[in-house]
Amino acid sequence: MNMEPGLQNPTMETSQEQPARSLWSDALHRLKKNRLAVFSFFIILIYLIVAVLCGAGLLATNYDEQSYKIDEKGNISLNSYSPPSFKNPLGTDIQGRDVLSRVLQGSWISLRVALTMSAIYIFIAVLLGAFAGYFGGFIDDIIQWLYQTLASIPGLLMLIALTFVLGKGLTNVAVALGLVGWVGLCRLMRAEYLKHKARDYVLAAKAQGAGPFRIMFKHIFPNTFHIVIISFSLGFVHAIMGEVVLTFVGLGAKAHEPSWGRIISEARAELAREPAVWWPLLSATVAMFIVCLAFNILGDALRDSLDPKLKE
Amino acid sequence: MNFLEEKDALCKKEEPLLEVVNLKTYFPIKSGVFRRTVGYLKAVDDVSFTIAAGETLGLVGESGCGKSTTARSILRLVEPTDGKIFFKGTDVRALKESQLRSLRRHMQIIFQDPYSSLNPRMTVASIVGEGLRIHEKLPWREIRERIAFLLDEVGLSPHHINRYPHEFSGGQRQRIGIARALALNPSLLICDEPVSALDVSIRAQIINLLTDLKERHNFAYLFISHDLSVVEHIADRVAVMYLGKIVEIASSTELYNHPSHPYTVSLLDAIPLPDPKRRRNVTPLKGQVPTLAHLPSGCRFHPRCERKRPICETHQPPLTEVSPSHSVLCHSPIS
Amino acid sequence: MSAYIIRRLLYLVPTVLGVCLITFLLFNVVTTGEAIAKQRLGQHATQEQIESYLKTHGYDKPLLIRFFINLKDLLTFNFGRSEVTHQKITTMLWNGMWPSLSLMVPAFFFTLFVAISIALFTALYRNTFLDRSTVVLCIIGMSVPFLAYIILGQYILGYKLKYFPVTGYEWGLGVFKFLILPGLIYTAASLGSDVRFYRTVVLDEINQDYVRTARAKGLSPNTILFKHILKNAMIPIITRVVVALPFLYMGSLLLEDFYGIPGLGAMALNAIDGNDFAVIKAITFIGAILYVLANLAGDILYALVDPRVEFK
Amino acid sequence: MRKEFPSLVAVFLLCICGCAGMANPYASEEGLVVLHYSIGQDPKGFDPVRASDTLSSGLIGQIYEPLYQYAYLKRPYTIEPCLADGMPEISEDKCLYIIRIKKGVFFQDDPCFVATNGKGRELTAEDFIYSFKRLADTKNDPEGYWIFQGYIKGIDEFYEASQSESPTDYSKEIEGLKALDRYTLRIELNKPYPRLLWVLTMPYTAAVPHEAVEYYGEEVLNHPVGTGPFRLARWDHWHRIILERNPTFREEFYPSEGTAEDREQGLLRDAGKRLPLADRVVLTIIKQEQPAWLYFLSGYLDVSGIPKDNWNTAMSSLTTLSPQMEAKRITLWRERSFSVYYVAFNMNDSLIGMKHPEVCKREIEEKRKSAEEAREKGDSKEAERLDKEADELEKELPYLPQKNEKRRKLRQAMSLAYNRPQRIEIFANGRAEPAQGPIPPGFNGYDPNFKNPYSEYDIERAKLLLAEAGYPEGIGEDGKRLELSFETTGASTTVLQSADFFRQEMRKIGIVINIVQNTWTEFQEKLRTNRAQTYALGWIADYPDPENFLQLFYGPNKSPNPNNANYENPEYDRLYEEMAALSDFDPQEAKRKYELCRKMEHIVTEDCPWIFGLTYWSYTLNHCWLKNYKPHPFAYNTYKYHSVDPELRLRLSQEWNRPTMFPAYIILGVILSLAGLFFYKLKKQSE
Repeated sequence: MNMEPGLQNPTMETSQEQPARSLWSDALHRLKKNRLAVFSFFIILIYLIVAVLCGAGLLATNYDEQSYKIDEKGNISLNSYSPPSFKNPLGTDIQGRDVLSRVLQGSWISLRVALTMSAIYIFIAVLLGAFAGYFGGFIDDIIQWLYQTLASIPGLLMLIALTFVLGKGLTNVAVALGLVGWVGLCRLMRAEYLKHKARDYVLAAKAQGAGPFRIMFKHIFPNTFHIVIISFSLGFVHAIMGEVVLTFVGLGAKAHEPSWGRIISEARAELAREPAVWWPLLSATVAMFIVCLAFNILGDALRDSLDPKLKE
Repeated sequence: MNFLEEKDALCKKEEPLLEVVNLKTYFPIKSGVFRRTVGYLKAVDDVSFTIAAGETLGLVGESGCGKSTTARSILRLVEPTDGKIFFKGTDVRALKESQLRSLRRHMQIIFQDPYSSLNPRMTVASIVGEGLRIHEKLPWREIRERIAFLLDEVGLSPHHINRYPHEFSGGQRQRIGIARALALNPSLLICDEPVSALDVSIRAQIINLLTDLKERHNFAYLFISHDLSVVEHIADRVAVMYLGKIVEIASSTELYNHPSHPYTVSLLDAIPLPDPKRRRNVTPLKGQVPTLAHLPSGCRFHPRCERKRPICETHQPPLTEVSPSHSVLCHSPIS
Repeated sequence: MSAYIIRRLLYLVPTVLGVCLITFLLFNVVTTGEAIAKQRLGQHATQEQIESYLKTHGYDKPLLIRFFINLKDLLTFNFGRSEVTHQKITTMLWNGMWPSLSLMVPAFFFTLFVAISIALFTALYRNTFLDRSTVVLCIIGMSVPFLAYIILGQYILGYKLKYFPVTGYEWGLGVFKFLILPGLIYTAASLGSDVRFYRTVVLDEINQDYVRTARAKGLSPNTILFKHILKNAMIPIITRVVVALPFLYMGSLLLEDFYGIPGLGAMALNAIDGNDFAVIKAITFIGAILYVLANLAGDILYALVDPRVEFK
Repeated sequence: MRKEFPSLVAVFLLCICGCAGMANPYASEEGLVVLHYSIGQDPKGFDPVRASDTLSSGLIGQIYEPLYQYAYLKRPYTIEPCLADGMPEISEDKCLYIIRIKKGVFFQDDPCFVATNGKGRELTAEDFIYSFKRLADTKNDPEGYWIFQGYIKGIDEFYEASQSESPTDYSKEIEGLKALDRYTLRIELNKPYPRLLWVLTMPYTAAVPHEAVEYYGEEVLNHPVGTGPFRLARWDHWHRIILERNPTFREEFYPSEGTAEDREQGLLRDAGKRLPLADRVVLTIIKQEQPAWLYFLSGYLDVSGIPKDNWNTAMSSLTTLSPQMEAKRITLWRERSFSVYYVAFNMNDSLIGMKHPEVCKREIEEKRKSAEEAREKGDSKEAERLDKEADELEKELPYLPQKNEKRRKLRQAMSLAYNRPQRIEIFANGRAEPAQGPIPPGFNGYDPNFKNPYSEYDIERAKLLLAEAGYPEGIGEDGKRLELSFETTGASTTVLQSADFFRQEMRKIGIVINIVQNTWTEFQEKLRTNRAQTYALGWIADYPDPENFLQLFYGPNKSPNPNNANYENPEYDRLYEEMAALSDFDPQEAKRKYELCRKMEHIVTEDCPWIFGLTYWSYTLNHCWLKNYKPHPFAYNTYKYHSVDPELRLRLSQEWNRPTMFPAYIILGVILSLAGLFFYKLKKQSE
């Protein structure tokens, strides 16, 4: 009975129970087994690298340069709408610019939009969700009211109204997307905080004298972080697709910005040309499709491995 | 009791470390269009007791009788509805949030479930060092040393300092929980069923650890358990709870030898005897435990009581002292 | 139950007020009375004219009073006249409502029907090649941008194969042929995420104990599939339907624009083009109200379908 | 459920099969002569006072009628009476017009004629006075008041009076407008107005019965009540407008005079027939060019332009139709459109603008004067501010000529860098030519010998001029690159692509263009408030008088009036004032007028407030069943002359629209086999 505490052998107990793996390493383990997800991850990685390289001006720098062609008579004219060839693997647009370079540049634009939007909506959602879930009561009522109201207003009209306040352009569209898009995540975060605030470890932290902010962000937040990760990966898809729609409506990318939305909006008339100019539409759609597919697969895999309960 | 006072200089004369007077914790039940409160769930209903410095009080009762709520109410992790709590003479309920936080370092709690009570996303160091970081603005190196020392004290290797809870077994986790509670060097430790979630083989180790610690640091314990046999070892005095009320409170030896409340008797009867050949004439408790939302009238135990009299159904029994420091809440205590 | 419905109705009040408040704020921040006056009075407006306009339209009053006037106008559906077309907005909304409904309601329910059929199909063939390829197809379908569906659908089915009119509308029964193509496009675009969702729902139900019991009892798979599983899957389906409503609005916007359907969506886009704030405000408000009501209906339906819902 | 499943599949199958021949968007219309046209927008309404855009005018003109109209077939454009009975009697000083009105012209039947139980009332001279007053009533937000402003005696007083808060008093007389009797209208002018007859053909001046306005109030824009050949039968917003033959339309006959060419084209075949020839006009609103083009190709529309992206389908060269079109027996109308497309510089802008020293002096004087007035009123603060502004202008004055010179060179450089041939190729498929000046080729007053020295594409010269302007390689004295903002007029693909192209053009000489995307309304607001730096616009002639183009540079017409570039040059203004009083009808005057036009053209091309861009050719395609179609750039009431052969149309359009069925069968097969698999599995499981 009077064993010296320091002499106790800790491994003795360990051997009796199988230690559970941590959520993250477990998730990673499961993710690694999902080859498709790993593949998607690398695809996304490639997109990100391309985007950053384009943003840094190291790749596809000729996206804004007109090219010319010389006909038999020696007349020089714009190389507009030239179909895919060795020189321009994805053809050229109306001004003779290389579609491949423009599509690559589009990834940089999409990345910017998605990151800005995600940063804003995650910040708002986490903050408000934490407050609503943790404090409850009056604060919860107000925040719930706010997001219920916001969710009722048709998203696109809300975006339009916001872009009228903020002004047009991609950055503002991203900000507006962020300001509108936080409701879903906020709901999830609120539910998580409600669940976690009754857990013993929170009570323990309270008993240790931790203040509410410390508990909310140092103790509970890491436990809800996987939800943020999943929402982030699926949010990317929303941002990329949102940019297309808003650009089409005339609020997004400016005339000279080679965003995917811009390319797809212009494709509408080009497709009906005779002979059909299909390459800008196809390139932008495929570029977008691949990255959205990768994000969807990865997001799915993340959801399965991080939070099997959150399947929706 | 006198020798306890001498030991703890912090404690004022004649004043217990913790005094709980008429503590009530109700949870409202809401219903209808406007979500009006239509009733209360009386989890803790008029509970009073004291704990002296260095003393161990065992609090025993079936699950759902309000033991944990009592513990949490004392720390104000759950907001009590009424009553007074004095810790070292300060009225805990009158404190503001910030004052409460600094008071809490003197009262610590160990939870039942070693899994949910440790944050899975924090390392052992940050779990154990949390209190130190909040209350003592020490450099990180010193905190680390203290954490290593604490881990050593609860029987864990200081090498574990950067590991995460999932890398430990249940018993080890409970040790981490204990280390966390010890970190601030409290004078009262509330142990909320600290061993009931553990394997029987590990229970003894943890209880021994707690006893050792008490001897070394002279803590007072509020030791909560649903099992009288666990408390027998460690407690100086024992209180038995039934449906939110303390039905019997007495020193450990007195209670085990002369139980006065029929409920205590049946709890004692339920303890399995180490010798399988010996048999007690057991009269098992009949009936279901009523829910806290629909309490029976009169004595709360009467629907299950063998010694029921008509008065039991209508009148609440008074707290009667059957012998010095042995009180019972019964119309006809067993003498 | 009635208490639940009454309480649910009472919850409408703060939400509707919130919607009013947000639209009011947005449209009073977005445009000043002066800008509207200038638009309304034309090029030769003098300062006095503008002031008299502001006065007659109540822009000289303090913000709070204006809010209450605005609130009264909104709640009595008094939206005034469009600033661009000078038409009565209530009439515009009424005229625009029918085309929108005739497009989206059948399309939505057709999609629901198809998606659930496919979900049941995959449930029958679960873990076979057919099931897996359906899931992959779903994710692929989800990753194609909506605009690409519209452009390609119109191009191939309308222009090239000549199955449907490319654009247009008709009042009365003749409308049928105009709605098929946009309806099919809507179905194609939303099938991916819908099937994936309903498949999960159906599989969740299939794995429940009661299904095993039913099977053990010897009930035919038909009965199990249609009577038991579908009935129990109703709750997530209703939730999904309600959640999908705002998307419905957004989807119809582009569809109506491309297919020349004179509904609310096309009206919204025209209003955006013309900076017609009065119309945007009215559509936003009506959209929000419809969403709130749909949510209410969903909740009540939920309570009717599921005896387990506690009316807390 | 199991039983219903196959039947549902069957329904779906039927749907797919039913698609054959479903592409025809119209319901059957047996025996009627129906014109099928398309418009790109929902019109703003049917109120003549707001007929400022060609779209609304083109519809209002079919329902409401003005006093005069253009002769449909005659070229050059001549005016003939419409509701007027003969040409006006004009006094010696050209300030008095006596116009007789046709007798026995009735308004269409409408419930607004309460007194006659809905029967249309006879038109009188008073109706015109009333309608002109409406045009001068600010309460109606009139958009065409400028046509009378300053010309008709007393109308400006009426206009100003209508700005008061009380309802406009229509009983108040305008001195220059009198009805001598029931059918005689007397118009008295302040000064000669040689364009009055042109103006009296515009829908702004059409006769509106006061009963309609009183009965419908603001809703009159949805309930037109006119004397014209058609009446509004149905208006489904953003979808379709149906005009119907007005049964009470007066007797009017198809013209029998025309050129030999007209005869050859069969335009005189219906000579002498009573108008309107068509029973109904169906105008489908199709926003996008592509579907409209496709509708035309399918034979569902009778007339179409050629969208730029479909040029190759339609044409094999600039003047010949493609074999595909020939096979469809489509005919082409190719003529000049009287329009100029340009990039304007805001002359008020501090980077690219100019201020004539004389104008500056005048401004200083004005400022001093109003400062004086303010001081008298006791508003010393205001006076101080004005004085300060005047001081600043005075300080600037000596440097102005030099500054103007530099700015002018900058604008000229940009004009030289504007790549007109390239634009014509990629945005117009070659159907345009570089504009030399404000007056388009073929228009009255156009000088074919005039060459704008800055209309050529010459990068080297542009760079040279740019350096002289103080921006060598586009970099200014402060070391910063010249940045200009370019406002778009909308967000359509073509507008944006063209803006982007402008950015590329200017980049070649080192100027950075920031494109600002606007909606049309936003853009107009920016013009009105002078916030646009550069922008691209076009001007389409309202009437065949060069004044219509030259007024765009007249100082007093500055924003918010049509001179949106805010150009002001006292010399030009003096020439304009002289020119504007001269008529095209008098050969003597016309000669002097065109001389003046030439001088003015030289001034503006040298000052370069616009980059004179392109003037277009307009291409119109007709189906073989459309009869009597002849484009007219100014007339708004031409539907009454048009006719079709409905049987031919029906036969051909059916022939052209056979769907390709095999992909549908493949899809159907896949669906059916999947459904089969489903039921097979179900059946197998239940066994």
